[in-house]
Amino acid sequence: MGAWTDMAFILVVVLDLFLLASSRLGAAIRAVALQGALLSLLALLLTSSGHDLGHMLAVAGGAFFIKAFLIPWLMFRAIREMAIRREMEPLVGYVPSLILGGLGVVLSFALSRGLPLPTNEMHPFLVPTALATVWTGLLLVVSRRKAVTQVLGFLVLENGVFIFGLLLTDFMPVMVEAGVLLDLLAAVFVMGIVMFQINREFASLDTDALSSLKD
Amino acid sequence: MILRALLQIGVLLLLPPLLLGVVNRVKAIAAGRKGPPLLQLYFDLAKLLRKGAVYSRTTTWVFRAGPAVGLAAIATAGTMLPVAGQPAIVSFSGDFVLFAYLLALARFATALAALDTGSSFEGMGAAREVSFASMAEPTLFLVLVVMARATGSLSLSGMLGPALAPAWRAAAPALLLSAIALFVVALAENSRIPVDDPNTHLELTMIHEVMILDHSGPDLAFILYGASLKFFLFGALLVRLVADVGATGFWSAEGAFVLELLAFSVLVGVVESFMARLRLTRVPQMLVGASILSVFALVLLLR
Amino acid sequence: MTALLALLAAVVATASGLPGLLFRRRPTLAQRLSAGALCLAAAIGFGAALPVLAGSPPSVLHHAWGQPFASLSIRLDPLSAIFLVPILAIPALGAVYGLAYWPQAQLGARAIRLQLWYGVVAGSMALVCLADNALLFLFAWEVMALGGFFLVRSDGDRTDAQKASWVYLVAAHVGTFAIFAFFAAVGSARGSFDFAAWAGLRSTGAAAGWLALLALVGFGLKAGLVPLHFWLPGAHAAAPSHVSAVMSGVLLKTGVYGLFRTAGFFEAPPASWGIVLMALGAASGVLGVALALAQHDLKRLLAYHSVENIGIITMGLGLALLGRARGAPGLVLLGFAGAALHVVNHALFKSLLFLGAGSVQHATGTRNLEKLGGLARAMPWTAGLFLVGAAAISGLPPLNGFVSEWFVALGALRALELPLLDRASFAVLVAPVLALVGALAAACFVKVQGTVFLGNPRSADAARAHESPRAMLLPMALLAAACVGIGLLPSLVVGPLSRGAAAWSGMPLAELRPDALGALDSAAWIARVALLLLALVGAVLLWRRRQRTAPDPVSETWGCGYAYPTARMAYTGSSFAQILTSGFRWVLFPRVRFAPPRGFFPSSSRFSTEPREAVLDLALLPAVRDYISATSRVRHLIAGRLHVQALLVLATLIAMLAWRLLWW
Amino acid sequence: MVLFVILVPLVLGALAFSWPDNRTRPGLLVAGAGLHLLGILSLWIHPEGPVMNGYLFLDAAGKVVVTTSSVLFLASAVYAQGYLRSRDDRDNRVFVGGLLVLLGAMTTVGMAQHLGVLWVAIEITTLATAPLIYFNHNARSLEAAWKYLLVSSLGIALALLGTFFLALSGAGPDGPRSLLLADLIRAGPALSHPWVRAAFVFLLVGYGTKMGLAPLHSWKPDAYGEAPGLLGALLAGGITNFAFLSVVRVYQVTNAAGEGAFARDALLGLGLLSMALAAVFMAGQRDFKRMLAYSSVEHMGILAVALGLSGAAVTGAFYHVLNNGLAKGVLFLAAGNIHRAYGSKRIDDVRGAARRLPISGPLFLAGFLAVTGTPPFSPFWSEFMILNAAIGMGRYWVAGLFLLFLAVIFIGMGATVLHVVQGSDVGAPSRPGFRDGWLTAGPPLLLLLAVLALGIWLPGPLLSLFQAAARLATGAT
Repeated sequence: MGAWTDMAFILVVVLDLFLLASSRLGAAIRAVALQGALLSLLALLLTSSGHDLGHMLAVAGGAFFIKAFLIPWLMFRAIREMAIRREMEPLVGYVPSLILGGLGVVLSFALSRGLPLPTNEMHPFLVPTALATVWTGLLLVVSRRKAVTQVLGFLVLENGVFIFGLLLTDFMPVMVEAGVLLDLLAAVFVMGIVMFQINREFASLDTDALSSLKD
Repeated sequence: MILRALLQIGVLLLLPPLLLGVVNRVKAIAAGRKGPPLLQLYFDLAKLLRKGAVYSRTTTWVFRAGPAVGLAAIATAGTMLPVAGQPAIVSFSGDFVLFAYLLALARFATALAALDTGSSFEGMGAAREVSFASMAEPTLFLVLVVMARATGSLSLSGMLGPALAPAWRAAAPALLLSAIALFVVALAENSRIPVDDPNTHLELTMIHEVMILDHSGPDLAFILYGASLKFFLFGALLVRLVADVGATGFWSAEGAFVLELLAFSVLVGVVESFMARLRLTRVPQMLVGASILSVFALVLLLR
Repeated sequence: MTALLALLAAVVATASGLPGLLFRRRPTLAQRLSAGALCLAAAIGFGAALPVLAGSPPSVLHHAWGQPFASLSIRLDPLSAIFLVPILAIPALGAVYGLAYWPQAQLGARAIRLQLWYGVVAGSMALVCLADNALLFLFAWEVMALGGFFLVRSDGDRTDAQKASWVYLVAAHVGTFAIFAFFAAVGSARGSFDFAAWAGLRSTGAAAGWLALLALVGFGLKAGLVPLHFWLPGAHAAAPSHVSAVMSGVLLKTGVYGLFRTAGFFEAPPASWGIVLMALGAASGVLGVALALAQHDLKRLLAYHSVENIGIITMGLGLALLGRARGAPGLVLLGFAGAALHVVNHALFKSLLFLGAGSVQHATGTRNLEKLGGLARAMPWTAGLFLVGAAAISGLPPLNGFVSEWFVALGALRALELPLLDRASFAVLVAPVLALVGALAAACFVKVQGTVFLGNPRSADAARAHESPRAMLLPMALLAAACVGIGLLPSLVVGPLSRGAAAWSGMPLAELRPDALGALDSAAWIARVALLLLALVGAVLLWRRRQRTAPDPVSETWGCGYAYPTARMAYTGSSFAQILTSGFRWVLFPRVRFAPPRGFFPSSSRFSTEPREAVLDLALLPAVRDYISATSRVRHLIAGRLHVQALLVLATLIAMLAWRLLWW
Repeated sequence: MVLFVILVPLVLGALAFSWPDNRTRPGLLVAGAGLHLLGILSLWIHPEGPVMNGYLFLDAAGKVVVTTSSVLFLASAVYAQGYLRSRDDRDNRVFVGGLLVLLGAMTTVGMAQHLGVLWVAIEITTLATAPLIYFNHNARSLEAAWKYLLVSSLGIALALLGTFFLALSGAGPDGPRSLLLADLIRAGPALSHPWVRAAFVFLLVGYGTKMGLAPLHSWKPDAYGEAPGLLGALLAGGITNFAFLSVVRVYQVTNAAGEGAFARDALLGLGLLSMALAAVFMAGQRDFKRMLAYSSVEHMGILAVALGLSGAAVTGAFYHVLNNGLAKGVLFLAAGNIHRAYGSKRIDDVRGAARRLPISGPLFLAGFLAVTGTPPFSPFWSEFMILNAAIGMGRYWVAGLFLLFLAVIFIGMGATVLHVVQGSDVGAPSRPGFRDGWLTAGPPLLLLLAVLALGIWLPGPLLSLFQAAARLATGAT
């Protein structure tokens, strides 16, 4: 049981690094989907006897549906409909971003030692994984050129936040939790729509084309 | 008392033309000529006053008023000057400011009258007159300030009165410096050599003379008389400052005063005959030099 | 009671523009009404001010106000009263002048707008002098500045008006910020924003120095002290002439009033402040008149003379401060009297001159000195009245300008009575500086009067000139009469001035009395001499008339043998001033264009000089241009780059984390 | 009534999406705005306690912001009638609906006492705004919307993380284990300090992005530049104010937890930086709508500085929230009219607006004077209060920089505004058929009159409200 949880966490981090390194868009999306799936799994794994199982099942199910299924599907559809080139086209090369990501992982594990967790029953890997994932997401947003990849980065960021949210499942009201998921959905959804529009207005989905607004 | 006042006014009004006569005579002698009679200016004035005047079509009432205002202003200034030991007719604390500004008023009037003719020559003369005067004005003030500091009085009568002798004992160098500065100012203000040549005949080089080219008859008489009066005022100022022989009796003081004035005229005449006129561009330097001199004198007293 | 009257006057003045808006149908009537309202305001204001000047105790009015820290507190003391008189009188006369100069019947909306803002400016100026609460003061102050901005833009299609008004607004706003800070500092130190609570500020220590500096910058900008005068010439030249009269005559004075008030707050200001003010005043006086000498534009020239006169006023204020520092009542009285009286005098003759300039522009359509000339025959009244103003501003007796300058000069000489070896006694140098300024001013106005009104017309426009309508002459005549009146009866003003000095300096009147009596005596003498002068002039002229038998023969001007002198041969204004301007080349930075005659038979050659505003054109504007080009470079780094924008967010986060979080 | 003012706009919004007729649909805006304002007024008259077990409550701080934006929204709604009439070509279903949803979400932000609810509401405002920016359906507006969405989503994600941190800080055995403002403040020092600090940093960056504090402001020029004028007004005078309110909430907790000093320094730094950047970017700005964006950055900076100074300055800050909201309304609506009348917002094309639009042109100028703190307009007073507080507590450098930036901004902004307003408009490009109507020029005029009235007389109740809000924010009793 504990071993599975450790494995899941480690896998999430590995996926972060993979995302930073991967040059193929499709692969990256699948990786994000897999990460989403892992998160919903974690949500279940971390439920101790303390909470009501129904709620956790709902959260995990919702997370799985959105993160592992719906959003990846949207993005694949976007790529297909707009014939986007399948490369990531990084502004920062793979090796440097990989190094930065690794650095982030190390730092987050080191830092989270220092962070005094008020709730002791939580899993030791949780906070560092969350931080590392957030960091990876930010890196992706900043360092990748295409709009799609920036959405990817944003998703990873949201994943990190979600992981962190797992810390609070026991005392955070349901409403907020639902709101979180709903907002993530909405955010990405609107982004998707916007992306279709971008495609209609501009030839490619390259956000560098989105630089006509200057002073 | 009344008599003395009348006498002072008499000296003030009658003596000045003589001084210019003396100057000219000295120059003539120095040049080996016989020269005009000492009273020549009196004759000129009398003649001009009897003549009529010719006016240019360009001119307005300003041109006619100019000489009158000029003369009146200078004469009024004269009432503040202590002629001999006794205080002047008009004397109050700060009167010397009025004295200087009255002379400025005379200049203002004459210069405007000159511009009223619309002639380039007169414009030129007016320009030079006011420019050089505005450089001489601070010097005059500085000299007066020095005297005020030395004598501790703020009225001309006080400055040039009995307090002067002790002041000379106390602060001779400062007073001497300012006397020199005052002499320079006197030459400039009365348009004498080396600043201006009163009897040159080339308009382009004139200052004061060219301003009054268009005046004729009584107007010219007013101007000439005013000029001599001004010469008298500066002379009196200077001689009271430097040569205050502590003569006590009224008549003796009066007499000494007249003699000193004549001596001043002789001095001017000598200077005129043995110096050349400066180039116009050099004149400012001389005037600024004089004011620096007087500033130095003031600093000597203040430090 | 009197305070209430004064407030009423301010309100009436503020509202005076409304008739123009209400009765668009009957423009002439409307404009008459608004001018009448301003005159009424002036009358009420006099009714309030004169008793206070005559010695009745200062009157206070206090009322709560919704705004934080602020209160509607009005206080009318001799100092306020001295300023209130011209501040209400000049706009009234200007409005009468405007009836013919800026008629609503022809200009319509532009005139209506002008009248609205004109009233607002007049009212807010009055309120500035009455305010007894810092925020009320600031409020009125800024409204006044704003109104001035709109007045300068009265014909806003002219680019020079646009530029000038903008520079003016910026200067006013920056100055307000300095005052802003000053008031906030004092107010929070004193815990109250009522001026009543501000008396006796400590004037020692660095803090006091900073406060004084703030006030000096803030009010000096409004007053136009060198080098803060850069906004002034443009604004005053661009505005319509009766507006220029108000701005130059009284709007600047609010800055002086601010300096007075502020200096009044501090108890025993150090001598150094007085020295600084005198130095600034001397610089403003000399440079102002030097810059004026070089101008070709009549109104710009007059504007620079405002700088000069503000310099004279500041010198007087400096003397008074020095007197307070040294406890010398003579300095306080004469310095204050000179400064305050010059405030009034300058308001009188400068407005007179600006109105005259307006008439000239009205008659010829130009302000360029080189195109004017010979107007005295076409418009004798204007010429005569202008001449009075010119003589007055040159400080010549028997006019008012001389009286105030005489006070200042005498005050400077009283510095000699300071104990020996007191450095402050060098303040006596103010006197020769004053002489220099006066002489230069006289030279400058000989030039103006000569080139504008005397000689022959230099252009067809000048030849077509015509006398101004009565509505324009009347205000000028009144102003001229006031100039002569003060010049002939200086004794009248000594009493109010000494009361003002006492109220301002906090010295008991008894302590000032001996010097006041001395000044009174001298003033009486000045009056006698002035009368003597007039009598002599009259006598000479009379004699002249009586001994003239036949009408004088008339001919051409003697051209030294040349029979047909033309206006093109006459001495121009710039050549008239050349000797002096060449002496001040180091401050004028003139732009000289010179095409010398070439060849044996030179065809055409031209020479022209154009004075430049050193501070504005050579320092400020280039600096602004560089700043803009630099910032646009920075802007292009960020604009339009999404990654950079995201990176900024990330960087901020990391920076703040690194700042605090890493070491707890 | 609390729920009423939240639900009415949402319901009407839903109605708008299903409303068939394009011409009559904008009417819903006025209806929603009017009812909303009425509701707020009734809340003024009969204050109500917390509802939904304490999640929603209109406290003093909220009241200031909600009232401001309610007035502003009403003005914009009236303006929208004229505006959308002139844009008949476009389907305004999303626009009207989005605006109403926005109003509902904003009101929720103003009333939320629970940080989770607060965050949700903020997120909704973002989502509702994005399509509105895209109203013009052209490349530029799309780019603007995209940037707005991405940057503010980043911010919002960080804010959520911060909210979690805050929750975690109270998760200790003796902690409140709740995100209710009251509980957190009551717990105060018991909260775990490192987490509170972390939370403050993340929340400040997150909500600061919504506020548009420099250097998180980068979305503003694009969004304000491309969005319709009335949306600009709502962004600059409404949403950003609510973001500031959220920062205030966070500050309340941080301060109660004893981390106030750190928070104040951070706010002061960001605030001054914002004013500085505004000063830098304002100069030589060729596009008058983007210029307004930088002005908004400046004023958010002023608010941050005031909160960072704390003490009396915060009263000024809440006063400034009101003034800035109204003045920004004037500016953006007038700017929108000018933009419509010239078909351009480059100052190279636009000049003589005072001639062509006899109301909107002068309004633009007056709005500029108002927003730069010139009497007799009310921002003068709030800015003076803040400055006075700074000097009163001896922060001379802050005061000096504050004044310096204000001066530079005045110059930079004024040059642009005057260039637009003055002169003659001959030769400037024109779009026939648009001139000042009461529907388009009336609302900004009324807003300006409101600013003027506040500048001349501030009603006592308002002042006491500001003071109460300040006490709330600074935790003073």
